[in-house]
Amino acid sequence: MWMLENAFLIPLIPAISFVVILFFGKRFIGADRVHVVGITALGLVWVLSAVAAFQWTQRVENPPPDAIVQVQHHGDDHGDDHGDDHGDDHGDDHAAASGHSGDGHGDGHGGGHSSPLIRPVISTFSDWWSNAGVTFAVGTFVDGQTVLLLMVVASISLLVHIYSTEYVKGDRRYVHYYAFLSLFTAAMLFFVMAQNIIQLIVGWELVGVCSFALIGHWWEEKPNTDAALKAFLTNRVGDVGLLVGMIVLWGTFKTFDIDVINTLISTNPGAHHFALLVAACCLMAAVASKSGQFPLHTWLPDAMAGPTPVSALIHAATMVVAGVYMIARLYPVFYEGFSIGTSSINLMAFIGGFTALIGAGLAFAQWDIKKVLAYSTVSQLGYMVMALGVGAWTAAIFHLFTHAFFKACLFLGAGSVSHAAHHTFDMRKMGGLRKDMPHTYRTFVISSLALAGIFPFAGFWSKDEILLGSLVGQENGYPLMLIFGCAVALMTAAYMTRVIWYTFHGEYRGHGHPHESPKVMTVPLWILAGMAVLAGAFNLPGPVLEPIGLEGLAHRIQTYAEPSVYLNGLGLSHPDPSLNMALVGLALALSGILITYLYYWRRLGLHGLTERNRYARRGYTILENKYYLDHLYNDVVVETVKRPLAKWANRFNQNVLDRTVNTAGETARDVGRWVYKWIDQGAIDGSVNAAARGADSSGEGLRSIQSGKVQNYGQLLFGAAAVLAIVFVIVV
Amino acid sequence: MEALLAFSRPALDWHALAPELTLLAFGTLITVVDIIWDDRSKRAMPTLAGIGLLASLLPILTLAVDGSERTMFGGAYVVDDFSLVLKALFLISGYVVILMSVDYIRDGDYYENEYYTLMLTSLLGMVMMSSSRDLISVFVALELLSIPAYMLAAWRKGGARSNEAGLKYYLMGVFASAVMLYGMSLVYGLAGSTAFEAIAQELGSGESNPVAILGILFILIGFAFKVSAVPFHTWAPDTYEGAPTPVTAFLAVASKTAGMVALIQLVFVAFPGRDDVVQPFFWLIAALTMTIGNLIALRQNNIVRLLAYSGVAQGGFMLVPFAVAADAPARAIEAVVIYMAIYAFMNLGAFTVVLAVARKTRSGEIDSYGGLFQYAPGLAVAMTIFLAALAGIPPAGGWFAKFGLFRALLDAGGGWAAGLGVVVAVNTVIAFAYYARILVQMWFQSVPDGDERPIAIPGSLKAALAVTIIATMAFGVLPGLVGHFGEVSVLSALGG
Amino acid sequence: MLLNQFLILGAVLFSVGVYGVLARRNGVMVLMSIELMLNAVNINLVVFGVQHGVVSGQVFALFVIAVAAAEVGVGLAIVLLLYRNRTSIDVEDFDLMRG
Amino acid sequence: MEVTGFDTWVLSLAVFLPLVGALVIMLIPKVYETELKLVALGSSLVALVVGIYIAIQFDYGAAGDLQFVVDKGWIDVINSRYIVGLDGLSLPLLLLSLVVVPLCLIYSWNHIPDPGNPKAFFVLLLILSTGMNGSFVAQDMILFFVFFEIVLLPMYFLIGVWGGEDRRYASLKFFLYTLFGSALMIISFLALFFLSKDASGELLQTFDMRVLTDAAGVGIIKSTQVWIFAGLFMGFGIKVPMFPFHTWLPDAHTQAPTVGSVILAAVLLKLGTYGFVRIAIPFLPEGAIAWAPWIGLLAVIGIIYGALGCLAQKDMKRLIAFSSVAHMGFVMLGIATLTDFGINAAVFGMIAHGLITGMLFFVAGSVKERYHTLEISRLGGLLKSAPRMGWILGFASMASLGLPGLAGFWGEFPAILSAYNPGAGLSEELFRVYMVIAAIGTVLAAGYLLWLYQRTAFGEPTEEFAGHEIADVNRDEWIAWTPFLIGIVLFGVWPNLIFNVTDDVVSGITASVEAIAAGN
Repeated sequence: MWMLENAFLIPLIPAISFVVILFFGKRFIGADRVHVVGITALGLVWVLSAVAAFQWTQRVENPPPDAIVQVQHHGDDHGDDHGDDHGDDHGDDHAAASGHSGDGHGDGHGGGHSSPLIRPVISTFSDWWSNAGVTFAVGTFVDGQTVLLLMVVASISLLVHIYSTEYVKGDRRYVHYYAFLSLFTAAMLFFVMAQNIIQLIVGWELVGVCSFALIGHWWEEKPNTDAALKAFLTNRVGDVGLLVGMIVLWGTFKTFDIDVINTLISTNPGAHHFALLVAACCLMAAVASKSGQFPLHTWLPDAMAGPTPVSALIHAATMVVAGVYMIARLYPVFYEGFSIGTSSINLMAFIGGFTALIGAGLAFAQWDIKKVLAYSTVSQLGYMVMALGVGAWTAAIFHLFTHAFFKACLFLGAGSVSHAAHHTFDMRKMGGLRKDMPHTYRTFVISSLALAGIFPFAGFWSKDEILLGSLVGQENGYPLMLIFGCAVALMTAAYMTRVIWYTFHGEYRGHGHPHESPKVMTVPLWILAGMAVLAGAFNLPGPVLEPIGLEGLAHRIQTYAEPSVYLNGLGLSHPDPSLNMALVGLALALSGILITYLYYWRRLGLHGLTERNRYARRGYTILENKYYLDHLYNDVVVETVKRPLAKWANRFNQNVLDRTVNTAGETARDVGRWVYKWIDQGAIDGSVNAAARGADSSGEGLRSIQSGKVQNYGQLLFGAAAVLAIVFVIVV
Repeated sequence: MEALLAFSRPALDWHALAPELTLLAFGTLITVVDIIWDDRSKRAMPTLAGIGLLASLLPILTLAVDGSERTMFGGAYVVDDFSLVLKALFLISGYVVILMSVDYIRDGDYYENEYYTLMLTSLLGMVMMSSSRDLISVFVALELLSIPAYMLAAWRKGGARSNEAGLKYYLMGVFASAVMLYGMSLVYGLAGSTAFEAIAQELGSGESNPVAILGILFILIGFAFKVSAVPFHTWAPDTYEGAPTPVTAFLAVASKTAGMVALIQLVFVAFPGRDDVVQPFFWLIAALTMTIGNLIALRQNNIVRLLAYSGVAQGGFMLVPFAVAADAPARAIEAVVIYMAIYAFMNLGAFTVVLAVARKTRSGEIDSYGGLFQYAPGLAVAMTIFLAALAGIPPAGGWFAKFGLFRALLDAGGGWAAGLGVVVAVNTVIAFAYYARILVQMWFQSVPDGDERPIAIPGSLKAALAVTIIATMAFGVLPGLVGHFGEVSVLSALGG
Repeated sequence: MLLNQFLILGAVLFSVGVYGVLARRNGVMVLMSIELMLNAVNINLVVFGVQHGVVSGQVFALFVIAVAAAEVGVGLAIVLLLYRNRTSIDVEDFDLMRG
Repeated sequence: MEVTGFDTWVLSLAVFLPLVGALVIMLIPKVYETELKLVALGSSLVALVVGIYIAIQFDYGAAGDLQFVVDKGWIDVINSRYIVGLDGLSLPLLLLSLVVVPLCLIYSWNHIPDPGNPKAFFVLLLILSTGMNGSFVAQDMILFFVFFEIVLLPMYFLIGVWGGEDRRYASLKFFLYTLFGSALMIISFLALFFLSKDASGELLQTFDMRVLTDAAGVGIIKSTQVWIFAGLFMGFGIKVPMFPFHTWLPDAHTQAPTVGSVILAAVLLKLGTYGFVRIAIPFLPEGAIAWAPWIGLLAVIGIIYGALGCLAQKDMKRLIAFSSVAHMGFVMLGIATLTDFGINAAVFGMIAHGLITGMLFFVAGSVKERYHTLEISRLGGLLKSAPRMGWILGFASMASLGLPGLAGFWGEFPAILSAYNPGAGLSEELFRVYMVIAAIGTVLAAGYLLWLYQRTAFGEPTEEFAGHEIADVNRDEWIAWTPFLIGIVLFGVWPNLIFNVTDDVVSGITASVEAIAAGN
């Protein structure tokens, strides 16, 4: 278990590599060879993460005695762990917790395979800061969820590092680019293993800064810097929620320790419901900004101004899921706050679902391939949030896991495409690239299928669990969420097909001669594509595996990653796998593809998708007399899907949300000018100066007493004397 | 005839009178010497006068060491620590003034010997004033210090301004003293005696008597004129501007201090019971004096005139403790004495710098100080110290003087006192506004006429500067020095 | 004795003197008026002295007379000086310095 | 800890060494420029060494108690004594001021602003340094007052002589504001002197801060406390500066020479907040409780208001100056909550603001020196023309907007946090509203700083300066700046370096306040 206790090494390595690259990169290593440092560091990180992941599985499989929370002696055990943190009311902890955990097992993942409650590995290092004699430690918090994210971040970051050596070769700021990749990785890893909510905030902000720096990587062009600023400021808005929410948590539990907070809630559900509701709402704002949820998502598409690998790493796979991760990490807060267990609709689920919907809709309206993918990311993140909103914790994390891979693959694919097609991302300037760049094409298609959720690709399994989760819910299901989910499933398949059509099919509409990217770019693509196929295997439902007698391997993510030690206390239940739901989901995805296919390939496509080259030939003929085909199929698809939803969503998005964000800034500045001009310089400063002038002029006036005529002086003297005399004689 | 011979000489304590007698002796000596060898003696005169002042300091020291309180002429003339402290103060400031005068008078080829004689006589009056505890002796001392001052003010007999200064000072002076005398006559009429103790007993007793109030007011007004308190200040700016600068310094410091001394004795010894009149009167006068003095000073362009108004305002500060004379007598006296001591040095210092600068620029305009820091950094720094002191900014001495005021006010406590405290605070700020105008000229501006020749400062002025700077800084850093004198003077003045 | 009458006389004299000082423009006349004021004071002092039966009042009066003589001497000197320089003894004319 | 031998006068040494240096320089003729510069730097460095010695000898276990105490007679007449000593509250601030001055000397080594005259410039800086050091160690109110005032004139001349176009107005404004404040402050000091009683009801009649801290205002009735506190509030609040007394600050900062602004931001403003923590609150707990809501209100107004002011600025330096108003708003909010979190955060905020804003002013000064303008619209592309300076500006901006991991965060976050439940029975609802407003302030902070950065550093240089060769950071600047940068990172990464030192003192203060609050 050494690795789990010393997990701090994992973020430390990239941090060091950041320093090395930034300060010694140019001079000692050579501007064009700094990537060596970064890649080596990430390799190390990957290995360590793998070790950590393995050790965690060991811990779950045959836990050391001190790791187990005996369901029966639930309360007492916690009593020992957390000292006086919640020394009171063990009794009802005991009852409630054990009861819940009981039925948690009952309907738990099919095979009734019960896992003991494993406590996370928490190691604290130094007194970070202190107050009122209490010192607050900095430390690491490692459990299944952590190691899962460690693996995701390490793998994708590593691949992106490799991919970038080609993609940003010869860039004017190659050194800074790699420095910030390292810094970002460090920050992200620091974030995922945060032991207390302060660390969460720190990591949260640091990744934000890295994203700012990398979006604005080419800061000579104003649009890039605008995008960077927009991203940062939008996130700052969310951070208000983050700060306040965390403060409310602190105020309620008087501790920053995540483990303690979670335990306190799970051992005594229902207490401080209101405080938790406030906290959850505030934190939701933070999630909305960081994970691109409605209505703070508008920065994400602009963020595509950054280099494509960055988009793949930060704005698809890792940073943007920080919000989701935080919800999962502090799940008891949200579970109690939004009373997910009992409601059938709640803020988080709705925001998630709605975001998924508009995201998917907007994806139709884009011509920029990266923006399509960006909106797709928004939509998928919405999925995850929705999943968490309906209580499907595992589904959300599972989807996070799979999505990371295929979305990264898609982005890198897009990058590879633009690399070939003269650095454009406009799909109208592409087309027919599949011949010129087969590897990119295949990997792209695979990941698209995964994203669309086609059996047996990874996305299928995770999306299925989400739909299932919203169908079953906890005490009662989430019908609206189910509808949203299904609609999104259909639309996702549809717009991805559209992208594939415009990018790879038809004939090349750009200029120059496109070419396949070199191996250093395609190999990562293939690895990711592979994961896009296999990632689903990590949480296969029991029934699927029974035939091959591997049911022992079912629900690995649920088994390893889910922090049952907290969730059981909440009485979180897991739905039984349902074949029908899976079929419905699959059907939706397929029909989505089908409709789009019809839209672009004409009805002949109805015969099936197997023989590609024929439809390709059809494709040319279609393009010749495109007009009436459009006219024909507009009635079918566009009128039903694109116009109403996408156009409306797009208009709303651009004219309302986006403008609000931008004008907010402008108005702030105008207000500033006004206040400065009138209040500050006018009223406050003015009054002071006026007083000064008043003193001056009164001095001038008083000088007239000094007429220079001695007799006036005498009159003044005697007059004053007389007046004083009279006054005093009368008064005194 | 019998009656004439029946005169028996009252017992004289020669030791106690030694300072006065020494001054007198040197005054006459100067005249005699002048008569004997007139022109050849000119050079010796200032030296002689200086020696005279220092010589008369000696008996003061011995008396201080001896420390016993000596009373003469039926309590009309008292020599106690209080009077000793102030005598010393008068003599020292007189000495500094003489240092300032030497070259000024000589270069202006005015009469020298008479100048010093008059200076010494006037000082004699002040020295007597600090011992007088009787209406008559106070009156005599007052006139003894005033009449020579009238002549000194008009010293530049060729200069129209100087004459005018003399005239205004004279007319207002005698008018004021006439008013004062009328008040004295009324008070005497009620008390039946001229001795302060007797007056205190008669008037001290509660019920208010219009005649008494009239008398007290008129007396106080007479001295309010001396300390140029608003609205009895009108003579001061004109006289200060017109009179020779050393004389101005002398008036602004010594004669004002003398007036304060008289006021202290009147308020604390003669009218201790009449706080119903005294406190409101001084509250009003002090507030008026500070504020109006400062406000008018804001608009001055002639530095002497500016210092004149600043002096008026400073006088207002000194009057503040009288407003709590009855509520916190000890602190009040202490505050006034301390203020006078510090004020003497910082103001004399400022005038010394003015003299020195005028030797080069030949102008009293503030603008003529432009760029002083470039060609005469020493003088600029000195002036900065004095102005800082006048504005009451540590570590220059003035802060402790102001501190004394606040201390007295808050010791008395109560809304009125606190209110006056705020008035003081506001005035401190206004005051700095015009002191800053000089600083700005000296430090921030460039020389108006590009000539940056350094200023040649004669030795005597250097000496004067040295004394004043050292004193000002010492009082600021170790206020205990001056604080001690304040303390001892309190004990005796309150008959403790 | 007729204390009040004497006091009233003193007061009247004093007032006349004040009027003279404030109203007359001839420097010499102003000096005379001041003398009037001082003599009003003297009357008061003497009367009070008699009334109280103590001598100090009259002594005070003597001092006042002596000092007044000195004052007038100085005063006349200054007026003469001004007359020599300005050929005028009208106190209204002397306002070189003001403000 | 009993003080012996050398330790009895180390503090006085640290305070007065610069003054000695100044006196020595006065004796050196102008022409020996290098010599007098060396003397100046030497004296300030020796003082710094003494400071480091103090920091080493300091007994961190007893950070709550005064150490190195010296208690000698000074003005017996008014029973005021020369008492110096430092505890966990004074130590960081003393070190800050000891560090800043030599760095400023180094920075201005080769570029004394017009009209030159290094002699006077350095003398003033050294006198200033004595005043600042003294204020942080003085334990007698009169002594404190004297040191507090000593800094005025040098700063007045620094602004007035070496300042910008509008320097006369700015310097006078600075001076009059502060003078007024301190006049009222001294009145309050005296009121404390005359009214303070000890537990047994005896009148104390002392200026000794230790005694008055123990007395904690018992025996002064509430209404009186409120009035006295008002006086102190004027004295310190103007210095901080708090809205609406802040208007002297932007002018002073904008007009002052670079090092003037740096010292002003890094140390002088702290005198005010230090006064609140050291004097106003412990001496007058009830007054503090009565005033806290208003202080909090002014603080949050200051936060928002300063930010809005920043957004309106066209001049880089003036923008930074206004940001000070906002940052000190956070500090004052922390103080107003009367909680350990708040006051600790406030002290931390003082240090952090000192380093960060000082750094920003340094950069602004160097930019001015190179471009001869600070008009934001005319700047641009700093990252291109002087990359390192651009980076430092970016770094400082990030620190200034309270980025976690850098010093600024630890001044802001705990302050906001403390407002969630304020101490001494203050209204929670009210302060929670303050909390939210303050949190919103952080957004605006990000706004104006990033806009500043975008307009000055990003993009291509304006054609006005396109051709010019803009020199990058030079040696002197590196020497002067590196400690600031290190400090910003160090304290950001390991805040306990400061919290640990200040906590004991602060706990003591809040404990007494709580006790009073519980009493009635």
